[in-house]
Amino acid sequence: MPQMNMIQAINSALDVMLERDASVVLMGEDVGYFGGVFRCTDGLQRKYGEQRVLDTPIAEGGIVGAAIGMGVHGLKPVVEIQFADYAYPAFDQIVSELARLRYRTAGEFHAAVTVRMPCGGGIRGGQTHSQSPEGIFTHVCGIKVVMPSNPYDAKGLLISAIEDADPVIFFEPKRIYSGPFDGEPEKAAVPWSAHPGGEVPAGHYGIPLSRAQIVRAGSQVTVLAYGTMVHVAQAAVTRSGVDAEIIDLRTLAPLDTDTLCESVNRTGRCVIVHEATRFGGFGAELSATVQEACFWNLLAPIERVTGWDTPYPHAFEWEYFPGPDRIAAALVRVMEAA
Amino acid sequence: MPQMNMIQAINSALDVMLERDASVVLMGEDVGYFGGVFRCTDGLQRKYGEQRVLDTPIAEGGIVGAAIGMGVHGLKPVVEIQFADYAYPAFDQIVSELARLRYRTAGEFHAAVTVRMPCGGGIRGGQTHSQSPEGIFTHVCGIKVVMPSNPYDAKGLLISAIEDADPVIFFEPKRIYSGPFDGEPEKAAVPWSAHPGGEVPAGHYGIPLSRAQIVRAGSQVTVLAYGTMVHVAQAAVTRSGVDAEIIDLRTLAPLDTDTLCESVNRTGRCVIVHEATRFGGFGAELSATVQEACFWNLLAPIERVTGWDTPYPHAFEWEYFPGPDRIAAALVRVMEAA
Amino acid sequence: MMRDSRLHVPHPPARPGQTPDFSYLQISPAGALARPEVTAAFTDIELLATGMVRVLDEQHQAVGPWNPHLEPDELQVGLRHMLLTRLFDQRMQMIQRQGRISFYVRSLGEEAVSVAQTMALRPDDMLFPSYRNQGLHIARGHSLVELMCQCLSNTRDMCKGRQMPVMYHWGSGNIFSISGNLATQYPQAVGWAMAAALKGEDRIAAAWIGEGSSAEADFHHGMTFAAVYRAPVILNIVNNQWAISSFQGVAGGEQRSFAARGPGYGIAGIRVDGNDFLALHAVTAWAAERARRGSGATLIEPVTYRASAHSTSDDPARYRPRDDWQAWPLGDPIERLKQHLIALGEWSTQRHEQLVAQLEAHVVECWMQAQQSGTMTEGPRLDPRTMFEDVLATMPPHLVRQRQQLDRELLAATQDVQPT
Amino acid sequence: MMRDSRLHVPHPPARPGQTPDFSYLQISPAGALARPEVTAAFTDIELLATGMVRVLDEQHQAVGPWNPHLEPDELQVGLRHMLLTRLFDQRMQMIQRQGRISFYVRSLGEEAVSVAQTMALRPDDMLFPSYRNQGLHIARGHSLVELMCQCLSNTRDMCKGRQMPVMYHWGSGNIFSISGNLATQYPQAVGWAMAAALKGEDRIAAAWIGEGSSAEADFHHGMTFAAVYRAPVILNIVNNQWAISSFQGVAGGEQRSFAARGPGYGIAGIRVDGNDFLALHAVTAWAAERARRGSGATLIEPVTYRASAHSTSDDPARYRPRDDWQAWPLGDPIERLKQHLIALGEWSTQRHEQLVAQLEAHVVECWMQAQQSGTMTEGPRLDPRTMFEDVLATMPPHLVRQRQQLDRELLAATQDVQPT
Ligand SMILES: Cc1ncc(C[n+]2csc(CCOP(=O)(O)OP(=O)(O)O)c2C)c(N)n1
Ligand SMILES: Cc1ncc(C[n+]2csc(CCOP(=O)(O)OP(=O)(O)O)c2C)c(N)n1
Ligand SMILES: [Mg+2]
Ligand SMILES: [Mg+2]
Repeated sequence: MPQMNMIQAINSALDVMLERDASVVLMGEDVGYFGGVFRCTDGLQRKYGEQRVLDTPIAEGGIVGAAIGMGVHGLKPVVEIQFADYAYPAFDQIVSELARLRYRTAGEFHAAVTVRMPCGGGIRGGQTHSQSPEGIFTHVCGIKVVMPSNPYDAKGLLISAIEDADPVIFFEPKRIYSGPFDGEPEKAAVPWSAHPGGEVPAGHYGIPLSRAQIVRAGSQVTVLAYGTMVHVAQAAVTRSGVDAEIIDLRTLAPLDTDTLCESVNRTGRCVIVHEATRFGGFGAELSATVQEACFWNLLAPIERVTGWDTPYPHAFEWEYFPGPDRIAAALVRVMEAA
Repeated sequence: MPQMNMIQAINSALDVMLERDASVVLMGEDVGYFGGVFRCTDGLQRKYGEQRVLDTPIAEGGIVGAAIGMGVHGLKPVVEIQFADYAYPAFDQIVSELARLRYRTAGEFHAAVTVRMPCGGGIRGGQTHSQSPEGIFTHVCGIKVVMPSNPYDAKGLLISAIEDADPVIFFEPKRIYSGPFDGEPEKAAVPWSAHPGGEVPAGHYGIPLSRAQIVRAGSQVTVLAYGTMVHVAQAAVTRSGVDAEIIDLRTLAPLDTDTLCESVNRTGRCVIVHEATRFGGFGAELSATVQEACFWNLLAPIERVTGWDTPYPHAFEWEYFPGPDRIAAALVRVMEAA
Repeated sequence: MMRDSRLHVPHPPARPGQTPDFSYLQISPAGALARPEVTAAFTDIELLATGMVRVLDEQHQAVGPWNPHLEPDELQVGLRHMLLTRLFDQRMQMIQRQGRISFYVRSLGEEAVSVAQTMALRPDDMLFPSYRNQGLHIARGHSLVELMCQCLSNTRDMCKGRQMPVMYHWGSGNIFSISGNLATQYPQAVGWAMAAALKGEDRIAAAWIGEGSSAEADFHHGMTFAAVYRAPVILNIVNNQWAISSFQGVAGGEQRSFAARGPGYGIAGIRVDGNDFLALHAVTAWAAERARRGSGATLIEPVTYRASAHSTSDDPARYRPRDDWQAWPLGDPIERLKQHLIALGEWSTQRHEQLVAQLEAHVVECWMQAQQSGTMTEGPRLDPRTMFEDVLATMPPHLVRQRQQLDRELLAATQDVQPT
Repeated sequence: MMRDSRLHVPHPPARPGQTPDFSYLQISPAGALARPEVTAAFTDIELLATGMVRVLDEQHQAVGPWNPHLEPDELQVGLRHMLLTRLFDQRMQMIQRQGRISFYVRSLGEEAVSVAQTMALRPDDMLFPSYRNQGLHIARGHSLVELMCQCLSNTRDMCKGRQMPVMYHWGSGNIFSISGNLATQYPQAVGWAMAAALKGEDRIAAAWIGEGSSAEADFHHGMTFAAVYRAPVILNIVNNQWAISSFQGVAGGEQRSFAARGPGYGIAGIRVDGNDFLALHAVTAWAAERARRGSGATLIEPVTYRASAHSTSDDPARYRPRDDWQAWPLGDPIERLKQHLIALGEWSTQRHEQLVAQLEAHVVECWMQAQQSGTMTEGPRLDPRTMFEDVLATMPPHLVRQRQQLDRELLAATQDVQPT
């Protein structure tokens, strides 16, 4: 099977969908001739023409607004926001329009727009190229929120997102675009070719949305993670020696509550990991959901391991980043709790 | 002491601050000559001149952006977003600029802007005049988030917000502008004059931010609420016959964790109430925070009683609204749990 | 603290108690402006953006190159639509005052904008209205019963009770949904038009916002995308002088017409008498033809006056002279078209009164019918459980659970016991 | 599914491998445009928005009414600032290539914009730059060491390691902070200017964004507020033809100059040769005087060329001809001012070389000094615990707790044990 990194897998998903469905169009800043600042759309304009792979003005609100209009006219736009940090200018179009159109028209109108955005830190991007704003979008009803952790999932989930009848916010953890990352910046970078998730079929396949995946079976504690943190959590588990079950959420909203809670009811412990700031973050929802469903089986407090409640500082990425040590410490704490 | 409803109390707070501090200016849509669609700025332009009480173009992003520039030049702008539902066009200026300026300049620049916005439903406003988006702002580091539940607090907290060195998002629960509301729309409206919170000193006073208030002492369960829901919770408690302690958060961020957790550690039970949608809402943070701090003392699962995860439907406000029955049911559940 | 302020603040010419003053309004004589080729370069027609295209003169004659030479029966249809719009508004306003609907917005004095512009477009052109464009629906023949049922949030409400009154839509009539958030439809209309061009269709899109809303970001987004991709779209800024309490000067109209924004972006801009049915029709037909020919978008500023309150929640007496509208120099669009038809010998006061009576009866008749499907107080009521539908295409598990909880609550309420 | 698409998509004139072509660029001869009174109505000076104000002619002479008649020493200072900017950029680019800073942005080819415009303003006027305006800091005399320390995120970094390189600010120099989010400084500059007017000051504000950024909402917000309140502000759109990989046509420049947006809003608009130091200085001084006199804002479009890559993360060879800049008709701003001074007899190649050598030495000297405060790899390092400061004015309890947790982590890391 072909080996792909996450950029190639996303490119392949877009390629497959442009090929199969004439109503699919790509739009975004620098996505056309140039192929995207992260190369995710490389070669697609040449292959499908500048009518279907559009370079746009630098106006995120305009991009999403125009995509909604295209969606209303039966197209399936896939737009790229160059960095998740730059989704805010499009926030009104996403929240008030994209997420509400089907509801407010009782199904008469809708726009099946997919909004891709690279997120997360660890690339020396400073406070405006490192954010993980998923917790802002998961609170918005009417949209789905997805974040893959490897190339295979990225392609399958992106294809499902584009084929989905609902709008999807598709977060791409840019730190793992070219290889898995276990949270140790000093270590030599590992390519996706060295990871099973790097084996990606060339053709069309979908991975159902709203299905979490158990990436490591375990009995003592359940670790909930997504995106980059799935790999960091794995390193932390090895380091801690705790027999943890690691669940990769893959889709954040609507959430696969059953898989999560079944696991925590079994293990009796839960550690939630994300890179985003802690206060009011998506980890809070995970904690509340698990607590409500698993209260009587909990042997220890549910812990959240996250970024600090500060912007992502350029000079202190690794002091900010919830690395293996911070996670391992939490694993140890929940095991020792009693 | 003078009797004021919440509109008068807010007007009084703005009046007092315009009087005391020449650097205070008000801006917003229809806030000047007209005095605001909810009359909160009534008479202030006449009194302080159109230089200090400005009618603005309809551009929330422009209003906040301009206010930041004014703040940088030493003014203390108090801006009104006509409805919280319309804060989204200003989202980038609030999140990327207002909340980050002090941090990114290591304190060299900052803008002490207060952003007022009426929120909440129950006024037949439909999906775009009823939202409670506090959960989106509480996740943003670098701003404070306040929501009063009565005229006395509204005035004191607004004065503190304006005097505060940090930007403050000040939510005004519009359903209780003219009187407390216990969640029973059929009942005759009660004026603030019939409520102790309607007694409001004419002059200057502040209520410290980040201090929650116990509005009803109780032993069996702690109810966390804010804004309109404080009153609804009180009705629910009476109805349920449960001896609940009700805490009015008043400031949502930074949160007064100590007061909350001290209470829950005492009562062993916690019910969280808000009008906003449930998934990823501020209640999730409250639940996670309490669970982390009070786990060993919890006698029952922490419950969230909220609006449903749908837009606020015009025709079904009261089926959507987390009324006394929904809350009382939760109180009964946590008491019966074991 | 401060020296004398040097900040400029725009003012309306008259406040309550003062005499109305519209001397600020620049009005070209009827017939004065040339009508260029629809393919003309925007640079060659910039005068259209600051002048005012007018066809009906003081003697109610249609004059000048912009005269669309419509058939009398077309004019009569237009008159009928405008009248129906006004009578519908009157009735719904009354119904709101009676507390039978929660809210209403009239278009009094602006009826020509929606009606004439819609009539100048093809039925399959896609319209993106604001909340003051009920005339679009009426001109396209949307049943008043449907509109009333939406306002009633009743069992026949196209929005299933989810939107405030007047937030209509009409899929089969090619009229888009109205958003509570101002101006969002601008880039959406441009995107729709881009899709039409992409598909090689010759359908076009048209969008309407108020002059106040033109300050929102989405105005800029719509204009930029329309200019860059030469989208087949007509973007309208209805300048009715007021945005709730704020005068058009506060929106940026003090120094410059709104139509003049067009040439600034490289888009044709036309300022037009918004109470002149013929001028509106001609200008819109011109812009539509321009768009279909691939010459790109046009920004049209119909200049009119918001004669009514902003909405039923508003009291204009607080911020403008009561008799403002009486002094409005561009008159009443219905009266002007009526007088034109009479001058043509194609209409009479008597026929007019008959028509009014007939349409009033029709409105009442529709209201009777609409109530059959329920009002806020009596008759059938929408099932609250539908509130969980259409959040997503298929209902996710957490909403199914929440609906079940509501079921229990509703059951408990009828049995008056505590749900659990 | 589709018939042939009719959607227009703008193109740059030349892509990699093709010969550069700037025939699209409209250039007025030096001295051709009139210089109106600073209080002129914007409507009377619309030609300035589509023509191009130029002072330096082909013979390096300063000609025409816009000649600012600067003293030779002023010109020499300007030359010096531009040279220093370029040499600073060169050095920092090299340093980034060596992996000693994470990122850098050069202003190669555009040095005149920041330098000439800043020199035409007063030191207490407030500047709101983009990331390509390092010349502002240099023209106001901000120490290179400070700028370098910011790029190094070291112990002397004005941003305490919180921002990427080049995101400078200078409170005492009246230069605002640079945001990662494009164009946000536009309405902020207008708000600052409104505050100045409100206080009765005669200080003004100036803001810079790129032509690509002008598509963002905040461009519209800035323009609208500037127009409505006649704010004493200069709003610049630096049209350097490229926004990363996208050509200025994609930003809306295909049909119309960006300066022409000004008159559309009722604001004076001036298009100026962005590589002509004298023209830039004259135009900016004119706009500043206009603002101070209370005649409102001016939108200036300096037309220049982004000769360098967008940033150290970019490779322009992927999307434009390698030799594009060599073909750029407006030349190199430094070379042009140098030749002008030589033509005046106030400069020589020899003095120029001496100056270059001296400035290069100065840059190296500053770099040595900057490194004393630490680099990414060696020397002192900022205390990570400072990362919790300045989120709010006083550190809230939850951040104090998080800092304590970091303390434990750092301690554990040194002792290589598990923190708890
Ligand atoms: C984003 C947003 N901000 C504010 C409002 C509140 N609002 C509703 S209508 C209105 C005035 C609009 O005036 P204009 O655009 O001139 O339209 P008109 O009412 O005159 O037809 C305002 C401020 C809103 N609905 N959405
Ligand atoms: C809101 C936002 N969207 C996108 C970006 C990514 N970005 C950074 S610079 C740039 C191009 C800007 O081009 P231009 O405005 O012409 O300035 P120039 O680089 O030419 O000086 C883009 C798209 C950003 N920083 N912020
Ligand atoms: Mg209006
Ligand atoms: Mg540029």
